[in-house]
Amino acid sequence: MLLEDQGKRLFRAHGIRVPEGRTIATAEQVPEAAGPVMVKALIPAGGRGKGGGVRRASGTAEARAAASALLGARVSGHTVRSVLVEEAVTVSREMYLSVSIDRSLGLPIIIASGSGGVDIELVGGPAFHRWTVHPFLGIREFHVRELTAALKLEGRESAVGDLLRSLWAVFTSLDCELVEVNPLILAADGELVAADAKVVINDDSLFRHPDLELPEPDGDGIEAAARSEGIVFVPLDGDIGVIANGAGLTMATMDALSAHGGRTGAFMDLGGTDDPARVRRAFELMAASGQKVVLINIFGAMTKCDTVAQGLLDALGGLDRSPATVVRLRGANEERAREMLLAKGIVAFPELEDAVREAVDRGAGK
Amino acid sequence: MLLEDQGKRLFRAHGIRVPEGRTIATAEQVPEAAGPVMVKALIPAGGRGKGGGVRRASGTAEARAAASALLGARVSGHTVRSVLVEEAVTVSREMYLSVSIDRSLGLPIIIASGSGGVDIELVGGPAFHRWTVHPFLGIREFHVRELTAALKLEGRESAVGDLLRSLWAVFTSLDCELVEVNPLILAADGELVAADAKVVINDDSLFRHPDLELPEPDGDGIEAAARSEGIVFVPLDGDIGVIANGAGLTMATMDALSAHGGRTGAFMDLGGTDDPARVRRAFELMAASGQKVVLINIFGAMTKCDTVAQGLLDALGGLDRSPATVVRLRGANEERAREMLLAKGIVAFPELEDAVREAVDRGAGK
Amino acid sequence: MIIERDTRVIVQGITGHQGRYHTRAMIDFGTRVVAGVTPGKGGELVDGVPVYDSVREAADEQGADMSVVFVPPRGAADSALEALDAGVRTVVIVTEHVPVHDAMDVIQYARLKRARVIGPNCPGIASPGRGKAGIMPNPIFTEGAVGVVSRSGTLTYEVVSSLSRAGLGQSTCLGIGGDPVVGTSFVDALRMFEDDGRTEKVVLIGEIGGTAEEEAAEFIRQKMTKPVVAYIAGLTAPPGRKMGHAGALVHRGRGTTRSKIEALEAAGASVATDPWSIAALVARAGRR
Amino acid sequence: MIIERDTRVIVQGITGHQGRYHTRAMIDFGTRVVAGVTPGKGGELVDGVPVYDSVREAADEQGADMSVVFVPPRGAADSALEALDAGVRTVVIVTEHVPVHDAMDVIQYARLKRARVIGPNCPGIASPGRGKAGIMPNPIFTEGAVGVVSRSGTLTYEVVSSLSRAGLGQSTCLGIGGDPVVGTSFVDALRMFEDDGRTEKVVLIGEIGGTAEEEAAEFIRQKMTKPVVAYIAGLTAPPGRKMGHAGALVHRGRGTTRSKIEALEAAGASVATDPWSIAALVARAGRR
Repeated sequence: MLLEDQGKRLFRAHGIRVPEGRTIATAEQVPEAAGPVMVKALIPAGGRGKGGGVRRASGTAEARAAASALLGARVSGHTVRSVLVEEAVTVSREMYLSVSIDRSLGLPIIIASGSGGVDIELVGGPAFHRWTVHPFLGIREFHVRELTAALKLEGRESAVGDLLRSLWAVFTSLDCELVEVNPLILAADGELVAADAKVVINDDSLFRHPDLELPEPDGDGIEAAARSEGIVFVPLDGDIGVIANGAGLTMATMDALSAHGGRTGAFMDLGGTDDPARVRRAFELMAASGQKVVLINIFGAMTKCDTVAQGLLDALGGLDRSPATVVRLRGANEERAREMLLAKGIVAFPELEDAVREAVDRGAGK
Repeated sequence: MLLEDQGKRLFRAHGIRVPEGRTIATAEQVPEAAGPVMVKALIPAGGRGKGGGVRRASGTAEARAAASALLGARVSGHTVRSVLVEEAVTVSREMYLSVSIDRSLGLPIIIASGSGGVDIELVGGPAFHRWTVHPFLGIREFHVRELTAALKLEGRESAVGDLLRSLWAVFTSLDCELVEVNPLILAADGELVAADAKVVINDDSLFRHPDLELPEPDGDGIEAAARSEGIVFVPLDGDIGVIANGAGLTMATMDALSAHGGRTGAFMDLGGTDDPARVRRAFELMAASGQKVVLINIFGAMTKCDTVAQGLLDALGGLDRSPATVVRLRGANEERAREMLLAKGIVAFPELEDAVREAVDRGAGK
Repeated sequence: MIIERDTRVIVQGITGHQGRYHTRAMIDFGTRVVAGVTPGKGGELVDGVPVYDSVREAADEQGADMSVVFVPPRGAADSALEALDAGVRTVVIVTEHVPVHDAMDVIQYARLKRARVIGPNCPGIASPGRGKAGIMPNPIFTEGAVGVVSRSGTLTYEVVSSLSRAGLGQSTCLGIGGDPVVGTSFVDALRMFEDDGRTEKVVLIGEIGGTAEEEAAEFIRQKMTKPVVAYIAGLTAPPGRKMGHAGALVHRGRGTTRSKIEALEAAGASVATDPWSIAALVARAGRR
Repeated sequence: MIIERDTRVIVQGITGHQGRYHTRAMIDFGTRVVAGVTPGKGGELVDGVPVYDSVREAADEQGADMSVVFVPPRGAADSALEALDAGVRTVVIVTEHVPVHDAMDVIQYARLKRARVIGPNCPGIASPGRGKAGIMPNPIFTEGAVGVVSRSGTLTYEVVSSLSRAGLGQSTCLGIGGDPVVGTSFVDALRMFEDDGRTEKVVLIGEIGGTAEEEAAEFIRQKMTKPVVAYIAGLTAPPGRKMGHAGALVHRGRGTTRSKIEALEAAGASVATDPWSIAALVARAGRR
């Protein structure tokens, strides 16, 4: 997800009107304001308004105070490193407009509402109009006509058309999952202004956009280190770290822990690998995250059980202190892996149920 | 169809290499040539080579002589008003490449051949490779790979890709029916050069390209006058002018004349009209084209028979001399039309067969 | 076939001159015209038919199985796409001079939506006693068992009219259009006629240009059991000139009348030499 | 279902590490792997399978009903489009991290070509005793009458493996992929299992994110006569975080495990609370 100021620069480059504004990193940088301004925390997350991340200031002094309060604060789980100070547009009416992807249909979808102040959780509800846009056709005149009517902007068809085509150009040229304008403002001067810009770019498409500077992901060092190795690590609030291969299997393991009274402390999807060094690194990261117990649940396919066993043994050999480790293995080279582990005193369970019970028992300190 | 120099300017604007050249209207304008040049008649027609419209000159003097010979001459049925003088590229190999529309499939099609000197009449024969390109997908990497192999240009995939994408851009952005490069030259310096450029733009799309200057159609004043009224007029070499409404009906009438020993002197498709003034104008144009007999065959639908009768009577009333006129009417308001004509001494036949026989008899001077 | 008594037809461009005229004629023919669409004219009535601003609204409120497009060339493709997008199953594009790249887009989008396009530049379809979507003149038709398919307009009326005079009524008459790229081909039409319980014999009216008639001949040879009478216009048309229809063009030696007639005769169709001999050949044609 | 003994399978990206490994495994499974494609490697052999420079060549020379794509993300969509363009009827995209806009293009082009895409980011399909297109491990399967469909990879192997240990063989196991937009949905798979003569019971393995399971529940309620046992992973996954799969994301309160389980139970499916209880539920499940 892009920060709002990045999104707005993109919008402006595509001919969409956005409020005049400046991005600043310290309260001293707040520019002199002639009139009321908005001071907005630049974080890669929605729901900032509810989280107190958007403030209105009547002049320069108020704006400085707001910037000061926001900079360095935590908003919606993110540390605010910069804020956007921009003109407060005189609003005639607020609307909602977005282009995203409808998963069920597998098609881009325009969602729009002519009434402002909508609760974003209700997108898709009766106050919203929806049109799929076929990727092979793009925006056509009939979409523009229908959107103009839905937004009750009769007579402004040409402005609506320009806006919609620009949003579509952003959506397709940047491989977006979401381009959202909330609110879209009909300004007192009769123009359409994008008062916010939420642009979510599809992670898998970033190779096509090497020049795009994405905001540093928040989150601790372990998450970032895991990400750099292509391993998915999600910290949770329990004490049993789960390492498994495959998203579904990892979640199923967490669910099973929970069903048996355990609490997962971290999700780690090892993915597919035939490299013991990678397994070792994964285990080291999990160990460093301070779990009481680590439950390893591997179903061997491309990833062989013995590869995992070797990586695990390498990791354990190199660690001074390691969490209690419960291993469950199934699949390719399962027997060999079990023998390797047993030689070092580790019992690998064949049944997930048994491993889960063992991990819960260990977590509970039994 | 664009003239070659227009096509080449388009190509150049899309990044396709074409020989350096200059368009001239008098032999004096032939530029000083350092080496051999090509002198090419600029006419909106193919087959110029066979018609003597393309000449090679070893230097300036020869080029002047060639330009002099071509300017004002008739080539492939067109008067040469300008010629293109351009560098003669040193050829390593000649190839063929085009993008057009396959009528049966209703899809764009790439046609290519790696061997030069191909007879264009054989396009589609075994020496040619063909790929449909879906308009919703456009050119993809797999097309480029396959075309590179077909043209035996292994190792030049990037140049082939650039060329193909550029031709596709011309084809789609200008609503073309045909974009043809024949020959496409692998120059001695290893680059791909479009030695010719044949660009045929879809007539029905010209409203989208108001800036495009199309070559004046050749043909006499009547053809042009008819065209400006939205009437299709095609001069033929017989003596019976056929006016009918609808392309199929007009052709069927011509065929029937021929089958009964007549010779059609002009094809005129009146199209649909409910305006007697337009009918009058059509008849006047036909009369002016010097036909011995005019056969009018109208099936009344949107175009009513009485509208046609009125237009015809208006025309006849205003002409000093008019060709023998045979009328056949069917359809809407047929009775009323027949009465109107009969009142002026004109018999309108109900059956096409009778009208055709009458026209043939009149044409033969019986 | 394609249009039945209960087919809900909408008219796009209903408030124009042509739209109004043919809406009246379609209603007179017995067609269930349920709505019209003209952006900005929503709320009006044309001959008692409610007008909407968009196909989506028309379809939501009245249902829309089929649309007839009378919108001028600049907007014709957009209108057809709008109809397809709103779920209309058959779109008849009457409009002449639709850009050929637009036609390709519309036809391919229809393919994607599993819908049918007839035209562009076509007179549409008429099934006497059931309904009509397009511009064919009502009086020429009588109910019967002859299926007619044609690339032409008035020539078709001529032939249908002579069939009716000869007592040979029609099951369905389908004008596929005179453009080089059309949504429904001769082969598509022949396949439907072959499967249609109401059709006993088929008349095919072709013309020079393209290879649609040759493909039709191949289909007749391989699949048709019902007799086919054909007529091909353009024997005397000069090569290299467009004869009124954009599609009627002999180009690089392909698409001549001669090749079409030969293919059709070889496939077992009776080929008429004059339009006025078609009815007699149809009357004589037996089951093959 | 989808793959049979005589299905001619080609492998795109056959000369890569994954391609070679799984070509061998597919052949061992009994699959008719007739050709491989890697541009520039035409003429080579991989495990006796001839390699071509393009799908068109491979299809011309060996026939190609189905393709398995192992090409990296940058080229995966192009390879899939190449296969569809060459007339391949089913394209299995194993590749992970395919850009979602590319996936939409490929799936829509398949729709246009009346072809099927499975994936992207999927383990493919295996029909024990007939053939396999993808990366599922051979040893877990036994021939039988349980159809398995899943968004997951290893979790599916886990379940199939436990079914086999319990003596419950499989008719077909289909991994539809973990991405938000995939070519074959749960509903598509359920429809095929319902119509498949070899399948008696169905196991559906879902996870958080999206509404594919809710739509599956609706289909089960309305159309399925065969018993369905379901399992949904992700009950304890935190909202707003992508859990490994791009599609496994609870967003704006939609796509929770709870809503999926409730929908499936209301539709009459048995829902397992642990992966290890699935086999027992399948054994007990009767015809509804």
